[in-house]
Parts: sequence; structure tokens; C-alpha cells
Amino acid sequence: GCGSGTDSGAGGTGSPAAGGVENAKVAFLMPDLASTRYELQDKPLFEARMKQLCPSCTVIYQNADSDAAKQQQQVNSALAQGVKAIVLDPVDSAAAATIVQTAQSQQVPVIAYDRPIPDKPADYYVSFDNEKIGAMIAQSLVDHLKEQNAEGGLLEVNGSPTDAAAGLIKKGIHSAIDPSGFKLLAEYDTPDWQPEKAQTWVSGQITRFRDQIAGVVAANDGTGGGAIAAFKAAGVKVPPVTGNDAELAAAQRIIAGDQYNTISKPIKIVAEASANIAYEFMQGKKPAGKTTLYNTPSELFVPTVVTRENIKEVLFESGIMKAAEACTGEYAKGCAELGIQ
Amino acid sequence: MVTTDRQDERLQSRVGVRGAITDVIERARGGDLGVIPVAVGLVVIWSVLQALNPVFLSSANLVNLTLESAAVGIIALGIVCVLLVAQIDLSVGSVSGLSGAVLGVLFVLQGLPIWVAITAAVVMGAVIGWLYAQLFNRFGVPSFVITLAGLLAFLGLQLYVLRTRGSINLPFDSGLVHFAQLAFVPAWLSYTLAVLAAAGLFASGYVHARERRKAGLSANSVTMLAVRSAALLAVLVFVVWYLGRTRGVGWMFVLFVGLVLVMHYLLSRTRWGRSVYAVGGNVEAARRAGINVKAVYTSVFVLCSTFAAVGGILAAARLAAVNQSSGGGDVNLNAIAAAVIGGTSLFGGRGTAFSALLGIIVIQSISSGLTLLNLDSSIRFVVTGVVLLLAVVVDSVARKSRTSHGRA
Amino acid sequence: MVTTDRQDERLQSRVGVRGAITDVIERARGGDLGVIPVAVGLVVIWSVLQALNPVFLSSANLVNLTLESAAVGIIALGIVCVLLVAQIDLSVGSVSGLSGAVLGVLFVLQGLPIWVAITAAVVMGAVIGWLYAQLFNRFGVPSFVITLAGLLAFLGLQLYVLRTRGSINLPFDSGLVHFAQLAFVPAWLSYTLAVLAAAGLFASGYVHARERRKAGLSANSVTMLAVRSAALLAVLVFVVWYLGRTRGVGWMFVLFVGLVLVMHYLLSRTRWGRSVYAVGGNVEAARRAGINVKAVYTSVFVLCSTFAAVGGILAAARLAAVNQSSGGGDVNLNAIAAAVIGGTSLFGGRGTAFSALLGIIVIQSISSGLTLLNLDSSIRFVVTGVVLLLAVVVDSVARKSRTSHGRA
Amino acid sequence: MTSTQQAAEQRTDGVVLSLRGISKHFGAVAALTDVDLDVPAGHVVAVVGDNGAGKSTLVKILSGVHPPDSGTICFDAKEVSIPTPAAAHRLGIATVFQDLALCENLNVIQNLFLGQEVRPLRLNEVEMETRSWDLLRQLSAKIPSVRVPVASLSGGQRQTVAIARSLLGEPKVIILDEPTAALGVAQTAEVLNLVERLREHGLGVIMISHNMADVKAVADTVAVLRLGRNNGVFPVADVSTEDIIAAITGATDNAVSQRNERSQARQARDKEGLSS
Amino acid sequence: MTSTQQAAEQRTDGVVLSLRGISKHFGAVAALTDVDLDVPAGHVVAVVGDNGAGKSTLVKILSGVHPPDSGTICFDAKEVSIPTPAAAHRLGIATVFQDLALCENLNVIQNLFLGQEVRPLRLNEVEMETRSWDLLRQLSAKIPSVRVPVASLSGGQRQTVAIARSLLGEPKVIILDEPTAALGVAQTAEVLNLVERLREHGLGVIMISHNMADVKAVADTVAVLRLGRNNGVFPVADVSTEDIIAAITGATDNAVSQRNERSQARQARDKEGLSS
Ligand SMILES: Nc1ncnc2c1ncn2[C@@H]1O[C@H](COP(=O)(O)OP(=O)(O)OP(=O)(O)O)[C@@H](O)[C@H]1O
Ligand SMILES: Nc1ncnc2c1ncn2[C@@H]1O[C@H](COP(=O)(O)OP(=O)(O)OP(=O)(O)O)[C@@H](O)[C@H]1O
Ligand SMILES: [Mg+2]
Ligand SMILES: [Mg+2]
Repeated sequence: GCGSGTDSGAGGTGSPAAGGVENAKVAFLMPDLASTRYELQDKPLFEARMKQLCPSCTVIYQNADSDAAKQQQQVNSALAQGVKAIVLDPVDSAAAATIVQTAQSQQVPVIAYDRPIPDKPADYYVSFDNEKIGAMIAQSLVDHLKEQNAEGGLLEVNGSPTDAAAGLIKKGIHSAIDPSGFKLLAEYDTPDWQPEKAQTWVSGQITRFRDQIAGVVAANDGTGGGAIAAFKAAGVKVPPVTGNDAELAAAQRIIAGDQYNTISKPIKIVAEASANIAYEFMQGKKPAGKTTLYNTPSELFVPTVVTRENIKEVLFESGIMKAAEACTGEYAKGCAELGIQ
Repeated sequence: MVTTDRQDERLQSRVGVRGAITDVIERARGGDLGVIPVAVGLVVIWSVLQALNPVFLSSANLVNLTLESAAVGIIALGIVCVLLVAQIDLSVGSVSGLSGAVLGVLFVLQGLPIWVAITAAVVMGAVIGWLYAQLFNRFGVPSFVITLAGLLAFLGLQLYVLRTRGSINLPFDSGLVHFAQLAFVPAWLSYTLAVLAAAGLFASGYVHARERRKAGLSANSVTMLAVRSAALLAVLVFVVWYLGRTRGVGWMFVLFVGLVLVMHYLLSRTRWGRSVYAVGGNVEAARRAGINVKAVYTSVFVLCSTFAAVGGILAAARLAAVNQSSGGGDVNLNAIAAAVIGGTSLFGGRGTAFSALLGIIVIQSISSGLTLLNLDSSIRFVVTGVVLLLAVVVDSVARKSRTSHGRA
Repeated sequence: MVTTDRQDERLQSRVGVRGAITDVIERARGGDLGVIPVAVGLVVIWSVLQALNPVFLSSANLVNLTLESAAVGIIALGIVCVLLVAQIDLSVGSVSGLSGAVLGVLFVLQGLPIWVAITAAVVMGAVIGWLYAQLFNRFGVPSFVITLAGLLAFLGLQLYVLRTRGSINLPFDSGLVHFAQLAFVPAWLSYTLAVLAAAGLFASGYVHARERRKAGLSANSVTMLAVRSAALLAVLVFVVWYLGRTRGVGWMFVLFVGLVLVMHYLLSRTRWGRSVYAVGGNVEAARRAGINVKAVYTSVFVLCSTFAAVGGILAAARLAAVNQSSGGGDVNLNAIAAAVIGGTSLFGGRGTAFSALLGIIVIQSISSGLTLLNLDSSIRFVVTGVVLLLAVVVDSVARKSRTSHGRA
Repeated sequence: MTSTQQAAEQRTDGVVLSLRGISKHFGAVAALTDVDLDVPAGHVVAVVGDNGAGKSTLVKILSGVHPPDSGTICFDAKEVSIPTPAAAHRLGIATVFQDLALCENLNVIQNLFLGQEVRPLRLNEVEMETRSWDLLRQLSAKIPSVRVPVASLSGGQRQTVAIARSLLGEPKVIILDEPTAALGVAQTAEVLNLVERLREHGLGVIMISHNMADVKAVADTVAVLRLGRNNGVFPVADVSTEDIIAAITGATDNAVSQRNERSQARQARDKEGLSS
Repeated sequence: MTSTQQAAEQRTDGVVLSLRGISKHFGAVAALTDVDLDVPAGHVVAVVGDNGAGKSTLVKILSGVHPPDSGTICFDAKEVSIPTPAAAHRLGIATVFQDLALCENLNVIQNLFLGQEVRPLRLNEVEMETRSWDLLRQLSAKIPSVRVPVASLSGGQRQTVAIARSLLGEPKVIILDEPTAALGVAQTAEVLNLVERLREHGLGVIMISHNMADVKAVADTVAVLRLGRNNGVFPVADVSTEDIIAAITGATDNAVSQRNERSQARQARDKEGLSS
């Protein structure tokens, strides 16, 4: 009777019994809806892997919609349901400390996923880190501009000012462009990651700087798309624009040549790895980390920057995306050029 | 002998328990049921959610529910006050976030004593409310616009205060965090409080009835009072016992309920409360009655922002952290919605302090119940919307029958 | 001869241009100035922002401003209608997002013709409004709650509709995107339209004045009419010329202004418009006058959701994409705030279609002006809040003097 | 033949509106119990009664504002139900409510023509303004401008507007709930003239009033309500003011009669004092 | 010595309230122009005038609702300004407004004691209810329950509540703006009795009314307003109803006199018809 949860309200089943993970529950808690990846990729991949490992187990999926308090509520209710492990992508890395505290006090292990929890060591950490992502997209853009001998400065479109992950990406971007020699013309924290806001802001900068804009570093694909729309609407040539998350829409823009890059995170690998580790914890084992980060046994994976050059291999040949979905209508031509079928 | 207030021959007379029952039936038909319809809506929601996931009504989950209700519930209490004077405060979320941020900076970064930090945050809330009131009273700017400006400005301030850190953890071993997360009323004390509450109800009712009878007015019979008090006692003891099966009744929830009771007293038993309802019902009439309308507005805005600050502190304590998104998300909407769902009118003059309590419990029940179901975010939003609507339909239908029976 | 409507000896008589000027001064002292105070507030904001960054009033930036105003402005137009009947629609953001999502799915993923997709999205908006109206009319649920439920449910639906893709690009070469981004009125046509507008104003005023004189009522003199029309012509020609220095007047903005004019006509010159104001002013009086109050509510909710859907389509076209956050963020708040800032009362019965136009221009001016300054986001929020407040203070002070002069 | 006898005859043939057994209660208060009333065409029926006797409730039932709890309403000899004010308008029942039911945010013209605007799709403001002035002048209203919101009118001006409104359209029955309460002496006289004109045109008129002089001046029949019940119907010519007041208050010895006695006594004293 | 002469004497010494040159305009409408008024203690001053003559505006200026545009107000021989209703209350001016100014969402007790509740920090509901019943009975109000919101009261019941409210506290001047407009005959008699009692207690009373019988019954002086200007002040004993009406309407040949003539003519005709 591990899974019923009704009998022991507090949810903790004492120390996790070895073996006997039949009918167990595991919580998979994601932070926001700003990016589609959590619902479209992380969740199904994690669930599929879990199903393979333990057909009778249930995955409790929740999305906190960028609200740390809501995430706390979700953890509490997962605990009340008697989960045996929690995979947590924290909304707020700092605030997640209290979640780890609560869960661990009920002997439920916490696996930090995607974002670290520096203040309170989780039981495991599986990720690629956001700061690195920021640095990678910016560096790729800067290299490209240098190659082209581009003149002018850069615009920086960050994520939401109230989002901790956006802060990390912002830090990474700065680490790449500050020493690059390109002037940072202006930067902007996009409230709620709203593409419309990014568009409005970039439109304003276009009137301000006209043709001094050599490139735009946008922190995700949505804001990148907004930036591109601003250039198109102003009737100006679109400079190289970055992205992040490898959304289908971004892939299409890259194929069409509107967007310069995006970043593909090996979500499949990370999701499956976290499922494996969660399963081990559920069996009562204590998996060892490949490295240690923030006092936490960790396993880190490296994301890949996607540009027109490598989009075919990284996104399509690896099976992350299907050509049939991307190469519709106006994008068919680009696909043909790049040899994507 | 017929009492002074029952002499009109058109009044159907109803005495004793029998009369009370007729009275309730009559009122049900007329739709004059107070909070009962919302409570019925709540029961319906609970039953459905329990049927879908048996964990929902488990003691552990209900304990969580009570703790999660407190912070936003206290904010909603302030919203009830502004709604009663037919104004609105859109900035409670930002103010609560700013208050949390101030607390974090003073307490953690500056290392001041916790009570200094708390006082500073609460005083800041009061000052913000005072500022709103000044703008409102002097320039007559609609409160919607003032507090919309406040929403933006104080969000900005919050970001500014947290700019160096982004997010601040409150230490787990601090009294505040302990209060919000782990402090529960000991069983004996809970039961004592329950008994005291019931006894208090009986005693005050008895004294009141005696006074009324002495003055030649109709009054509740002792039997009625006893039945009511016993019912309250039974409910409270059951709640205490059931929650006590796991962690018990959290002090934070007790604080919330305590504040609701205090506000209920202030609103219904003091001159200030009367003037609040009067200003909400007809501000010109209130002014002509010699009420200092500006003072009433000031008090209400100050109260609302202060409650928002308190709510922000509790939310920070419960999360043991403050960050840039504290007070963001749907804190605003939830606080206002709680007041409205609990039956407070957006047009002023109608509502009680209890609507904050009931409303927030409805909202948190839905949220917690759906958390227990394994739903896609998209479906969850849809279901939340539909359930919310259902919860209020019961109440509205009751009210509707009230107006169609000619009651205003 | 004294006209019928000027016979009371207590009326100070004012004739001719001289009289008109006295009249304006008198009205200014009494605070009865319509949209003038908001316009003054706007001028102040513009001057300040221009002083801070000379790009602000550049033709290119103003062109951006007009285009960015259109989508939310159209949504605000719907909000004006619901506010006029003293109701609210919190779900316009979600509905606009859903409408964009439906458009994207039907047009891009299903490959249907664009007009089919647009029609479907708009019809969906109308159906949503109809649904709200049914809930409101039948059960009497407060519109705040209904549309709060709608806000959640349609956000969920939007996520559901986009679940497989998250984000959909609208092709840049489609007519819709072209319309929203690159379609500008040719210069000759702009000037023609400006002349036509001024001529129309003169002609309708002239006909009206002749009719009034024939009926023995006081009427504007031809001189007055000519002065006014000339002023309008001058303003329009200047605007067209100035915007024409870069890209010109966008068709999307023309659409918005056109809709404002149509709504103005409907609200002020038709029986339906009268009943909207009547319902907002005193719903019981409207009902007793034999107005079908439910039909009025239905029409208004349908209109609001329909405008929200149209706004959503235009927003999607302008971004050339729809995604899960379309219609989120502050679309709701901006739309409602625009209506309120433009002078529409939250309590019903007071406001005009032009308030949507003025309000959204105020909001977008602030947003665009601050975009041009290199501010930290924390400071940006604070400044936005403060400037917003300042913009409205002018109007409120004027109104305040109006009530202190005893005007209701 | 006296006018009273004529009236009695008319009543039997041309009853436009007839109520039987109307009851209505609000919560614990029984506002109307088993009330009957007949309104013949070309007849003015005064309904009188103490405060809270249920007169306005009766009016609201007739004009579709509240549904009755029980009882039947016959209009033009057909049994009808009046679920909404719009239904009452369709039947041809026009009402001046005691609380006037005006929209304060609309101006005088807009209120007058509310729900019956001229040319719905392109309002004919000029015609409406002209007709407004005509109507108001007819009632010798003292309204300086018809383009100000009703909120800024005086009490009597508002009442005039409400009365004028009921005359638009072509009602068959007109119900006036204390129409002269706030009116000046001249306006009251005009309204009484108006009531007489309406009667001459064959309309049924229900007039509620606390002013016995007005009632005696224009009514044909007086129906008394007391505490929500019928308390007598009198042909006006056959009944003295004292009798009506006795029926209203339920006692021949009431505040009014006491006051009269006292003032007569005082006058007598004064006279004595003067003569002595 | 007649009562009028007495009154005239009182006036010179104990004037509690005196207005000089009060003007007020609303937008283009001059509601009051240069109005003077004196209210001696123990005196009832009736202010009469046509609809829209500015009577209620005058009342609102005295009770602090609107500030006057110009003019001075003297209270107890001191010049005062009355910027807010609270200031008027402090001076001891209690007002019954024509629009009653009640809070519809509050019940009768709450409205009666609004702003002057017994025991502010722990309301004494019992005492307030008892006193409410006393007051209402004194005015022979027909209110079934004092615990219902005012929204559900009839017009006359509301007016009684508004009048009762002005009697709480200890006013020195009481202003009644058409206090009997909606009252039943018995209640009207009680209010007139009340006015006489107030006069006996030495209060200054301003009463506005359109009912000449009531004015003649209780007033000592009649002040006439016409189109916002003073149009004569008459001691009540020396002036006939016809004269007052002529001053109100500005003509001896007015709707009222015409009506009277017509009805006299008709009566004469009827008599002839009978005798023939
Ligand atoms: N909407 C309502 N809700 C509750 N009670 C009501 C309502 N309307 C009227 N009543 C009650 O019904 C009774 C009759 O009221 P009604 O308005 O018909 O009196 P009325 O005869 O018109 O009196 P008045 O002469 O004062 O106008 C009163 O006691 C009143 O309190
Ligand atoms: N708040 C206001 N705004 C604009 N005009 C007003 C306002 N109040 C009164 N007036 C105007 O002032 C004039 C006098 O109004 P007032 O209410 O004083 O009349 P009144 O003598 O009390 O009439 P009644 O006998 O009808 O009550 C009227 O023409 C009215 O339209
Ligand atoms: Mg009545
Ligand atoms: Mg008046």
C-alpha cells in the first residue's frame, strides 16, 4: 500500500523500503509555461521512460506557472499523496530550499532538474545550466558578426525581470558580449517574456539607432521572434537574432533565414536520465553523481547551438523534429535548400 | 405580550425553534441566506474533488489548505474593506511583494532584528495606503488608476530593492519561518479555544438577548442560542480533531481567522464600520450625515495596504524566501476574487469580513484539488475556470431569487 | 427672437463666436470639458518624453505608436461598452489570445483560407460573449466572476489549441501580416480622407443646425461650424503630413479609428446606444422604461468579446506569430486601464468611444517613451506608474472642480 | 342625472383593468392581501391609504415590476399576466412611479424618449427636442434646459419629466403614483387639468395621492387600502373627506381630526381674545 | 396683541440664522441670485416657490452640501462659513433633504443613528433600537420592522425615517425640505404637530412646502422665492393663499386661479342644472 496515500496523511512512508516500487508515485514538477518545452518535451519523455522502468508507477506532473508559492503548494500536495521521489525544476532556485527542506524532512528525495538549488543541497542535480546557455548563444552571435566584419552595436532582449532563470541567462549573455568589442546599445527585461513587449521595445530601438544595430541577443525564441517581427514591420533588413529553446517556430525562422540561432537542449537525455535516477531513489538506492555541484551529486549535459549550418543534423536527423511539421508552406523552399526532408 | 418590534400586524409572527425553522425556510425561498449558498457551493466542490481523488479531504491535505489560505486570505480581508467603500486596490500583489522584499533585505542582508524588519514592512504598507488615500481625496483620481500606478511603481521598487540578489532566503530557524511552516496549536489549546469560542457565542448572545428582553424587544430564546452554540462547538471540535490527526491547526491559520473575527467586529459593531458601509452605500448621504468621508477612505486604504504588507510577510515566511516574483502571478486576482466570490459586492456597501475567509477557501480548494489530479496545464486552467463559476452559481441563483422576490 | 430652448430667464445667453468662447471659459471653470483634460495630460507627457529623448516625437516613432495602439485599442473599445453598462470583462486578454491561436491553427496548420480563419476566430469571440451573457442573465452571476472563470478557461483552451506547437509563425507574406505591418494609406488617399472628414463634419453640422433652426431651436452658427471644421482639417492634414514623412498612416490604425467612429455613432446616435447608457445609469429605470435589459447586456458582452477576438487577430498579425503567451501579460489590464484613463467610469453610464482611443494613446506613449530611454526595468516600472498617474491627475482635478461646482 | 350616477353606469360596461385577489409578500411582510380593484375607461380611480399601505406595491404589480404572489389581472376583459414592464407597455399601461425611475446620467430628452426614441437607427434629436419642449410647456414645467442630466434637476422638475414621459405613446391606462408630491402649486394644477383631459379622452386613470383636496377634485371613485387590504371603495361625490381619512387610518379619532379640533379650538380662542 | 405682532418682535432680537446676498450658479443656470433670509429662534419660516425656484439649493447651502458663490451666512449673530455638512451639524443645523439622503443598504436603525451612533466602539444596538421605535411611534410611522434595509421601505416610510433622523442630537435650527411630500394624512398631521413642538422649544425652523394649507397652518413667516430671487416675505397671518400663489407664479392670473374659477363655474352650472 505504498501508493494509496490516504492512510498516511503526511505522505512520508518512513524510510523508502528497498525494492517494492510497485504502484509508487513520483512527482515531476516544472516551473513555467513561458516555454513550451516542459509540456511538449520534458513531461512526455520523463513519463515514457518511467513507464519503461516501472509500468505500475504514476507520474504526478505539475506546472507552477512561474509562481514559487504555487510550486510549494504543488510539492505539499505531492507529499500528501505519498510520492517517493520528487523531480523539481525550481521556479526560484533560492526559494526552492524550503521545498527541499520539507521533502527531505519527510524522507522524500529531491532531484533538482534543469536549475540548481544552491542554498540547500538536493539529493541529485541533473542539468545543463542556463548561464552557460546565455553565454553560448551570445558567443555564437558575436563570432558570426566578427566573421562578417559587421559594424555597430548589439541589442539585448532579456527574459522576465521577475524570473530567476532569466537572470542566469542574462548573466551568461553579458559574460560573452561585454568583452566582445561590440557596443551594447540597449538592453531590456521583457515582462513575462512577452514577445509583443519585445517587439514594441525593439521597434523603439530601431527608430533610435536605425542602422547601427548589428545584431540582437534575445533570451528565448519567443522574444527573438518578436524582435524579428519588429524589423520586418519597420521595413528594415533583419540583423542576426538569437533564440533559445529550439521551438519549432524558431526552427522555421532559422530555415527561412530570419533568425540566426537557437539552442537545442538535449531534453531527451536529461529527462530520461532524471527518470533513471528517480527510479533508483525510489528503490532506496543512492546513485552517485558524475560530478559535484553546490554540494550535490550532479550530472551535467551540454546543449548545442543551432544555426542554419547544423540545423539539419541537430534537429532533424536526430529525430527531435519532423521535417513534415517544419517544412510547410513558405518554409518548404528553405528546407529544400538545406536538404531537410 | 407582543414586543415593541413585532407589533405590526402584517408581520407573520414566528417564535421558538419551530418559528426559527419556518423563518429559515421562508428566507431560503426569498433567497436571504447570507453565506449559506457559498458554503453549499463549497461542499459541492469538496465532494466532487474528493470523489476524484481521495487524498483531497485527507487531514494532511486540509492542513496544507489552511496554511496556504492564510497569506492571500489576509490580503483579501483588506480588499473586502476597499470593496465595501466601492473602491478597488489593484496593487495588493505588488505591495505584498515589496513588503516581503523589505523584510528580506532588512532582516537577512542588513541583519536587523526580525521584529524591526516586520515593523518596517508593515509601516511601509500603511504609508503606501496613506499615500493612495491622499491622492484619492485630494485629486479625486479613480482608485483604479491610482492603484494601477501603484501596482507598477511598487513592483519596480521591489525589483530595485532586490536588484543585487534577485532572491533572498529567510533562515529556516528564524521564528518567522517557523511560525509560518511548523508552528501548530497544541491539541489541548485547540480544544480549549474551540470551547471558548462556543461559550463566547453563547454568553454574548445570552447577554444581548437579556438586554433586548429588558428593553421590551423580541429576542432569541435560550434554547435557540444553546442549539447554535452547540452546533458551533461540534463543528470546531470536529475540525480540530480531524486536522489534529496529522499536524493540527497552524498558528498562521489561527492568525488569519483571528484577523477575520477582529475585522468582523470592527465592521459590524463600531461606528467606523457603520461609516464604511454608509460610504459604500451612498457616499453623498454619508457625507450629509456628517461622516468624515475622507477619513473613512483613508482608513480603508491604509488598512488594505497594511493587510497586503502583512500578507506579503506571511507569504515570504511560508516560502522561506522572497524573490522578484513574490506577490506577482495571480496574488492580485486571487485576493480580489476571494472577496467577490465570498459575496462582497464590487459596487460597495455589501459584504462581510467572512467573505474573505470563505472566498479564499473556495479558491484554494479548487487549486489544491486540481493539483491532486494529474492534469495538463491547459486542462487545469479550463477546469479551474469552470469549477470557480459553479461555486458562485449557487450563490448567485439564491441572490437572484432574492431580488425576484423584491428584496433589494 | 428667442429660440424655444433659450427662453428661461435664468440662462445666461451666449451667441456667436464670442458667446462660444465665454461658454468654453465657463465650462472650464465648472470642469465640464469632456476629453480636453486627458488631451492636456497627453500633451504634458509628450513634452516631457520629447525633452528626455528627441526621437520620441519623430515621425518614425509616432508611426510605431499608432500601429502598436491598434490591437489593444480595439480591445479597449469593447471594454468601454461593458463598462458603460457597469459590468466588467476580465477575460479579453485570454479571448484575444485564443482567437489568435485559433487563427494560427486554422490558417497555418490546417491551411484554410485566411478569411475562413478570421471569420472563425471572430465568430468564436462572439459566441464566448453570448455565453457570458447567458450566464449573466440567467443566473445573475457577477460579471467579474464569470469573466474571471473565462479568463482561466480560455487561457487553458488557448494552451490546449497550441499544445502540439506552442508557437506558430504566421507567414510574413500573408495578406494579414502585411496589413498589420506594412500596409500604409497612400499619401493622396490620406489627404483625401482628411478633407472628407472635415467636410463631413461641416455638412452634418450644417444640416443639423438648419433643422434645429427650422424647428425654432437654438443652433450653432455657420461661422462656428466653419471654424471647427477648419480646425479639424488643419489637425488631420498636419498629422497626415507628419506621419507621411516616414511611412505614413497605417491601415491598421485607420481600421481602429474607423471602429471608434462607428462605435461613437452607435453609442450616441442610435436607440441601442441610448439603452446602453440607460442600463449603465440605472438598470431598474431602464427596465421600467420597457427596455429589454437582457438583450442590452447580451449585445454588450458579445461586442466586447468580438472586439477582443479582433484585437487578438491584429496582435497576432502584428507579431506575425501566436504563442502560448499571446494575450497574456498586461493586455487585460492595459485594455481596461485605457478605457478608464480615457474617462469611462467603472460604475457605468459615463464614457465615450473616444476614451478607448485617448486612453490607449496615453498608455502606449508612456510605454514607447520609456522604451527609448535606457532604464533599468525596476526604474522603468516606477516611472511608468508615476507618469500614468500624472496623466490622469489633470483629468481628475478638472472633474473634481466639476463636482465641487455641483455638477453630477 | 348626477355625474356620480353616470360614472356608476360607465363602470359596469367599460372596465379596462380589473384586479381580483391580488396578494404579495416581501419576506415576512405581507404587503398586499387579497386586493380587488376595477378601473373603468374614462374614469379616475384614486387609491389612497396610509404610508406603507401597499399602494406602490399595487402599482408595481400592474406595471410589471413585481409579479404578484397570487390573484388575477384582467385587461380589456381578457385575463393577462404582466411579467415585465415591457409587457405592461405593450398592453398600453403607462406608469409614473413614486421613485420616478429616471436615469440620472441621461438628460431630459433622453429620459423622456427612453425606450421609444424617434428613428432608432439615426435618432431624430431635433424632433425629440421639439416634442419635449411641447410636453413640458403643457405641464408648465420650469426647466431651464432640456440638455442637462436629470441628476441636476430639482425634485419637482424631475417629477414633471416623469409625468411627461408617461404621456408619450398611446396608453389606455395611466397610473400616477403620487404625481404631485413634489410639484409646485401651478404644476399641480396643470397635472390635475391633465388628469381631467385624460379622462375626457376615455383613458382609465389610477391616481395615488395623499392630498384629499386633489382626490376630491379629480377622482370619480376612491379606493382605500389599509395595511395591505381593501378598506372600502367610495364614489367620490358621496363621501366626505373625514370619512375617507377615517377609512385610511382605521379610526374616526385620529391625528388629523385631533389636529383639526385643536386648531378650531385655538381659532375660537383667538376670536374670543380679539372680541374681548 | 396678535400672534403675528409677537412674531415680528421676536424676530428682531433672537435671529439664529441670517443670510445676506446669497448667490449660486450651476454652469449656465443661475439657481440663486442675491437671496436674503432671516430665521428667528422659536419661529417657523416657510420658504415657498415654484419648481426649480432654488429652495433646495438654498437648503443645501445652509447645510454645507454646496458652498455659495457669494453672500454671507450669520449664525447666532456670528458670521460663519459652512464648508461641509459636518460643519453644519457642529453648528446645530439639522436638515431633512428633499432627496432624503438615506443609505439604501443600511437598515432603519443604522440610518437613523448614522454618524451619531451610541457607544462608538461597541455599538449599543439595544438602546438604538428602543430609541428608534420611540421616535418612529412619535411620528406614527407605519414601519413593520426597523431591521430591514431602507431600500425596501415605501416612499412615506423613508421620509419618516429622514425626519426622525433630524430630531436626534440637539439641533438649534431644523430645516425641512418638503417634509410631508410623501407622507400620509396622519403622518402629515404628526409632522405639523412636531413642527409646532419644535417652535415651542425655541428652535428655528425652515420649512419648505408646496402645500399652502400646511404653510398657513404652522408657519409664522412665508418667504417666497421666484426664479432664484427673493420675491417677498410675508407674515403668515396677514396674507391670503391667493397672494402667496400670485407671488410664487408671478401673476394673479395663473393655472391655480384658472382652475379654481373653472371648478367654481362648474359647480355653479351643476347647481343650476340641478335646480332647473
Ligand atoms: N422591495 C421591497 N422589499 C421588501 N419590502 C417591501 C418592498 N417594497 C415594499 N415593501 C414593504 O411593503 C409595504 C408596502 O409598501 P408600499 O411601497 O406599497 O407602500 P405605499 O402604500 O406606497 O406607501 P407610501 O404612501 O409611503 O408610498 C411596506 O411596509 C414596505 O416596507
Ligand atoms: N447640482 C446641480 N447641477 C446643476 N443644476 C442644478 C443642480 N442643482 C439644482 N440645479 C438647478 O438649480 C435650479 C434650482 O433647483 P432647486 O433644486 O433648488 O429647486 P427647488 O426650488 O428645490 O425646486 P423643487 O420645488 O422642484 O424642489 C433648478 O433649475 C435646477 O435645475
Ligand atoms: Mg408609495
Ligand atoms: Mg427642492
